[in-house]
Amino acid sequence: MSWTPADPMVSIKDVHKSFGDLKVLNGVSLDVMKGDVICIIGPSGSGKSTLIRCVNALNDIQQGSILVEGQEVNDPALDKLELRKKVGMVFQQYNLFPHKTALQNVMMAPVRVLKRDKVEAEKQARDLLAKVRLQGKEDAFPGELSGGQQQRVAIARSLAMQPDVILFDEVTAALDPETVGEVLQTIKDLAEDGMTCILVTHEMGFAREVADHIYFTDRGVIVEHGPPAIFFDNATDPRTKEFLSQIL
Amino acid sequence: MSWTPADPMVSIKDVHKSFGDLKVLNGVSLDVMKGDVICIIGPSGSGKSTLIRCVNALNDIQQGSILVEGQEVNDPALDKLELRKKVGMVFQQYNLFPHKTALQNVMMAPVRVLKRDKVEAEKQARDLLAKVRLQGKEDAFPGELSGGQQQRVAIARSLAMQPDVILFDEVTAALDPETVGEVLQTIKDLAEDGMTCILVTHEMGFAREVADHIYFTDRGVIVEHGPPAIFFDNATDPRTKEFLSQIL
Amino acid sequence: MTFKTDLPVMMPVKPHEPEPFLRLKLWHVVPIALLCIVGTTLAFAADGDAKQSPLAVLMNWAPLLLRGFIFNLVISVSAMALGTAVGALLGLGQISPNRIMSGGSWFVTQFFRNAPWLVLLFFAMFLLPFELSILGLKIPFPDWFKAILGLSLPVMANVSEIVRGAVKSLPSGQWEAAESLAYTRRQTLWLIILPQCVKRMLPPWMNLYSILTMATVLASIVGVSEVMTLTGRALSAEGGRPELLAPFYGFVLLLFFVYCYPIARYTVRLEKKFAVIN
Amino acid sequence: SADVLDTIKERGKLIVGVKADYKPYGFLDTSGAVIGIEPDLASDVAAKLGVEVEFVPVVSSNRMQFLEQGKIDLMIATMTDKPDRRDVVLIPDPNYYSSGTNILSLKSLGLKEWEDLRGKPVCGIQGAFYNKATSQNYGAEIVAFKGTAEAYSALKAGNCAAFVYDDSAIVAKTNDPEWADYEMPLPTIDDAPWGLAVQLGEGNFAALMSEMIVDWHKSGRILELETKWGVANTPFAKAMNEKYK
Amino acid sequence: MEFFFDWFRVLNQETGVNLPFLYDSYDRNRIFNGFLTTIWLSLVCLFFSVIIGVIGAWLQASSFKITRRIVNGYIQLFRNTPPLVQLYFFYFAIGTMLPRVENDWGGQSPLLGSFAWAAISLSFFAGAFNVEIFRSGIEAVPKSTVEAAEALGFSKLQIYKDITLPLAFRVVLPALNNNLVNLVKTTTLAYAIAVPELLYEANQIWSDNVNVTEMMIFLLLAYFVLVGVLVGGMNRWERSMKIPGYG
Ligand SMILES: Nc1ncnc2c1ncn2[C@@H]1O[C@H](COP(=O)(O)OP(=O)(O)OP(=O)(O)O)[C@@H](O)[C@H]1O
Ligand SMILES: Nc1ncnc2c1ncn2[C@@H]1O[C@H](COP(=O)(O)OP(=O)(O)OP(=O)(O)O)[C@@H](O)[C@H]1O
Ligand SMILES: [Mg+2]
Ligand SMILES: [Mg+2]
Repeated sequence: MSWTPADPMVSIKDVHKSFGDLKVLNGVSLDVMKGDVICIIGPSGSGKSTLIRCVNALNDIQQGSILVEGQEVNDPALDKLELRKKVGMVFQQYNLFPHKTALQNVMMAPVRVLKRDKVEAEKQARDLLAKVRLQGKEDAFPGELSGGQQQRVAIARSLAMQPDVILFDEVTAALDPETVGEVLQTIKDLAEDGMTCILVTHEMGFAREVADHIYFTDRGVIVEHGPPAIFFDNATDPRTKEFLSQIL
Repeated sequence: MSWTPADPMVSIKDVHKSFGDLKVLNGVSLDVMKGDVICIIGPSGSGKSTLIRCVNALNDIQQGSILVEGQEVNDPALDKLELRKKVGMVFQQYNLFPHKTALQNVMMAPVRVLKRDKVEAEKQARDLLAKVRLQGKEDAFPGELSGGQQQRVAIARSLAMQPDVILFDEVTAALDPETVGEVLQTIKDLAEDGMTCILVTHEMGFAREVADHIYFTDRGVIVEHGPPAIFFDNATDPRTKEFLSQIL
Repeated sequence: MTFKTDLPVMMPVKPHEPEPFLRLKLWHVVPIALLCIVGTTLAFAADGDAKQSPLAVLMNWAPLLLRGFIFNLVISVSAMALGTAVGALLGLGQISPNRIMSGGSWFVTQFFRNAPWLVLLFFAMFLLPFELSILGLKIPFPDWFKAILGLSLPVMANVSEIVRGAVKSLPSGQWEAAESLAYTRRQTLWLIILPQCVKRMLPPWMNLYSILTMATVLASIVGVSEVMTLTGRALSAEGGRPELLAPFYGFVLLLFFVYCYPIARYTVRLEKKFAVIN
Repeated sequence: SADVLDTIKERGKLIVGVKADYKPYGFLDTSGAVIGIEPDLASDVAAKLGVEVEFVPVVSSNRMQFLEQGKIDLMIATMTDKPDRRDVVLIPDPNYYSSGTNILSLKSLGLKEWEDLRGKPVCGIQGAFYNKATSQNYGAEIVAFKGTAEAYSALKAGNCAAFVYDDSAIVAKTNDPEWADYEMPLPTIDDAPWGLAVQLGEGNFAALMSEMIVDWHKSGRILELETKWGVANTPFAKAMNEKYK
Repeated sequence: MEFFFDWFRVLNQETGVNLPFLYDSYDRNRIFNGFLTTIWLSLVCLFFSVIIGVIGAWLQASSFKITRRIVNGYIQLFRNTPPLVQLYFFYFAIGTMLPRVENDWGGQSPLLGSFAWAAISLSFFAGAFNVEIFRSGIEAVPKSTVEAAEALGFSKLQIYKDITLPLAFRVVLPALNNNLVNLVKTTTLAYAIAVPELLYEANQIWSDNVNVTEMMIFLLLAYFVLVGVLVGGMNRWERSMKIPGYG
């Protein structure tokens, strides 16, 4: 049973996860096809972050299965490095390496992990920084950049590994309102280029605009999902309705 | 010239205040009658917080006069304790005492400052916590409460001193959107009970609903004021108009 | 149920540079302390004795005492170098994912951290052989060398804790970010974590050096000819005159103050500087 | 195994443990060199062996360990010759010097006998054998310091009622005008000879030292050194000189 | 019990492992008293160094420049010179300058003995660190929390006592504990001025019995246990003082 590009790129099936006594995921299933952009929304603590952290094995799961390009993530024998070359991740707190410049942040993993040629990796890194509209900031340290700029470096850093899918965990939540826009624009560009994206976000307008599919989670289960047009205007579940009424 | 309940409860006259070289208040005057609810709005840095902090002598003033129940606040010989029994204050950051439970936070000042009987103070504190809809949370520590719950404890704490007027400084600004409503409801209840309130807020809908009078400040002066109906719909000053257009 | 909060319930505990002591520059301290010594000296000299004044006596001995002090510094630098080298390894052992390795390193660290310096010094002094024979080659272990070994034991344990503390103090996001970029654990440690730790480790490391320098006088108790030992012998050679005690011990205090105070000031400045960057 | 004498000759240097805080038997000059009666004796030994001499300052609490460990070849460090010490180190006969235990105390205290020390704080030196005896037999509370400087200071400050020490050193002290108010009031006890020592098993070296000691007594070298360093000639030294002459 | 003790005498005769403080009642008393002295000295110093820390931190916030400078001078002097030399300076130099009192054996003895000087000297030494620790703790209490108390009518002293100190105390507990553990280890220095604490007594015993190895191992274990108990107690205390919901 080998994976073909026609199969889901990420396939999550009945995933359960607890931290000690706390049940965080209670049987979550969803599929992401190549080129899809899906958004996961839901109240705080509903398990959104946990879910996407499970996809690149930052958290393990207790039950269920997560397949990435047909490969089981929840397998003790899994080669985590191989998985992580395929799955990129961008965090809420950017997590840039503060002792390296923007350029170094972007080219370090290709050089050290993928053993790419340095000159080539640098060229690619400069291109990526240009793509996220950060020409001229190559030699700035993270501490010298605004939140939005740092987050765009983080996106470029993730892209440098040429992943097949990227996970975004509330990447605009820690930003000043003024710089949220530039980061969202960057993600939109990516989506338009056909990158497979899984986004956790609170930016409903953005979700509506870019997502192919919206999932609403509450207390560890997916309560409702659907394409944005249907989801936002015709939510049926009372919890979804309440959440949307509060946030819109 | 003794004060009677028919006189303004708080009377601010031509108040000037600088921090070093920075002029923050530039001749502000306003009167608050007993039972009034007034809202102060204005852009960030316009001196709103400074103004209400002057009312309970957390900041001193350089010129002008502030009378609270006929008593001059800007008087070096002022008994601050007497003033603060009359004027309560609730802060943006709640500022609960983190090492005390909700109940202890509420009953501490009556016991320590007013030397009330402990049993009686506890009874009153429980009643107040019930009033702000926090039954059952008496023994929770601030760190175990949500922002909205903490802010309601802070309001109860302020009420426990049985003040004649309460100052609210952007009390919902630090809250998650979901918990703003419960705090505003609590303030509305207070206002309906006839408490004299001076509010600094950015919640225009709320201001319109509860305020008897709105003041708009910019760069240390009151630019425009009036009852909400007139203020919001017929603002004349260009600065007010611009501010309202941005925020509504 | 708990809520996370970003509110400043408690501000970070930050180091602060104490106001300069009497707004003096360092070199001011020297004449002032000398004045104090001379002061006590004169008070005693008023007895009107044919004997040399305490100050004159101190001056006679000062060159010898200074030589002793330099010996203290040599001991401190060597013990620091040795302790840092071994302690760094031990610290890395403590954060190793291997349970046996981390447990063992933890135990060694705790054992030597909890033992008084003086006891460790006695331990090294009396229980190490005076020379080691390796392949017929005799390596002598003179006293001062044993003192260095003895003092480097607690240094080692403290450096180990400094390394562990610095690594632990980095936000877990750094580990996670590196992990999700497919770095191996070793790469993460050497490329991402440790380079960031160096700065964090420098101030406590310098602090430790200062403490070590002051601990070198303990070697006097086990008979190494450093400044305190020489002071005792000088006092004895002068026949145990009580009026000599204050100037002599005062002189030793002064020597250490002049050396350690600038280090302390510089440490605080570094702490502040790094606190701003991070 | 190799004889220590060979080792000494091979390295061209004799290493001797001496006191450095015990005036006039061994103390420092301002250049840091150790001088005194015992260093002079040690130099004699080195001269006889035709090697140089190096002094290692020792204190009572570490002198035997140093010898045991082989850190010093020879110890001439005011050590009282006691049977249990002969178990640990080799003490050649005859003894080179002698002193007993006595105390230095204020005249005004009027101490008469050892029993008078009961319950009183008495300064001593760490590692001296008579600490335990004085406290066990006479009930004194021993307050032991590292060196004599500290002990003398503590006595003068009044921290102790007396300082229990070798009578030869105390006699020297009572002649000092600084200590005019002090006396050595008790009968000397434990009058015991001092022994210099070599490592156990070094029979040849011990034999050589026996010869040297006899020589020192015969030639009056001990008496001469006493005079040189300002101590009145002691009965023991005189008697030994008579005996071997 | 006697049988148990005698066993160690036999052990000594049979194997040469000499633990006289177990079979010899005189040495047993010495070690026991040494242990008590160490504990007592530690407690006294812990107490006074914390008091010095609290008062010093309060003085350091004083509005008089001169007070602040004196406190700073004290801190710098004590932090940057060896505690052993401080001890000598206090005991031998300052101790001899103080007036004397008549004692019960008819002499004049100094006002304070070696234990008292060790307690004073070590308290001041550890206190110099505690001042800084408390000061940083007080600075960590947000100004706004103090203002909230002010707005409720608390007086300055009430705020310090009920709000600032309890909060500061919780933040600085780890640092404080660390310093106090160091203090306990530093009490070994009292050995140098003949305070009969554990190290001093052990040294007396190994001088009399030439059993350095055994005594050394015993000492290491004894301090390991002593400090271990202290650290354990402090950690437990730290946990119990933790403010729920934070950190
Ligand atoms: N490492 C952990 N250990 C224990 N509990 C955890 C851990 N990580 C998360 N949790 C808990 O799991 C639950 C879900 O957390 P998660 O971060 O997935 O929520 P979320 O939906 O991302 O919320 P938010 O919108 O606030 O980021 C929360 O109750 C959280 O406290
Ligand atoms: N303690 C202080 N020292 C110096 N400047 C201060 C101080 N407090 C406030 N200011 C300055 O005074 C000005 C007015 O501040 P204030 O807090 O009153 O504004 P505000 O209208 O409440 O703004 P916001 O909506 O952001 O709370 C600002 O420029 C602020 O930086
Ligand atoms: Mg999350
Ligand atoms: Mg404000």
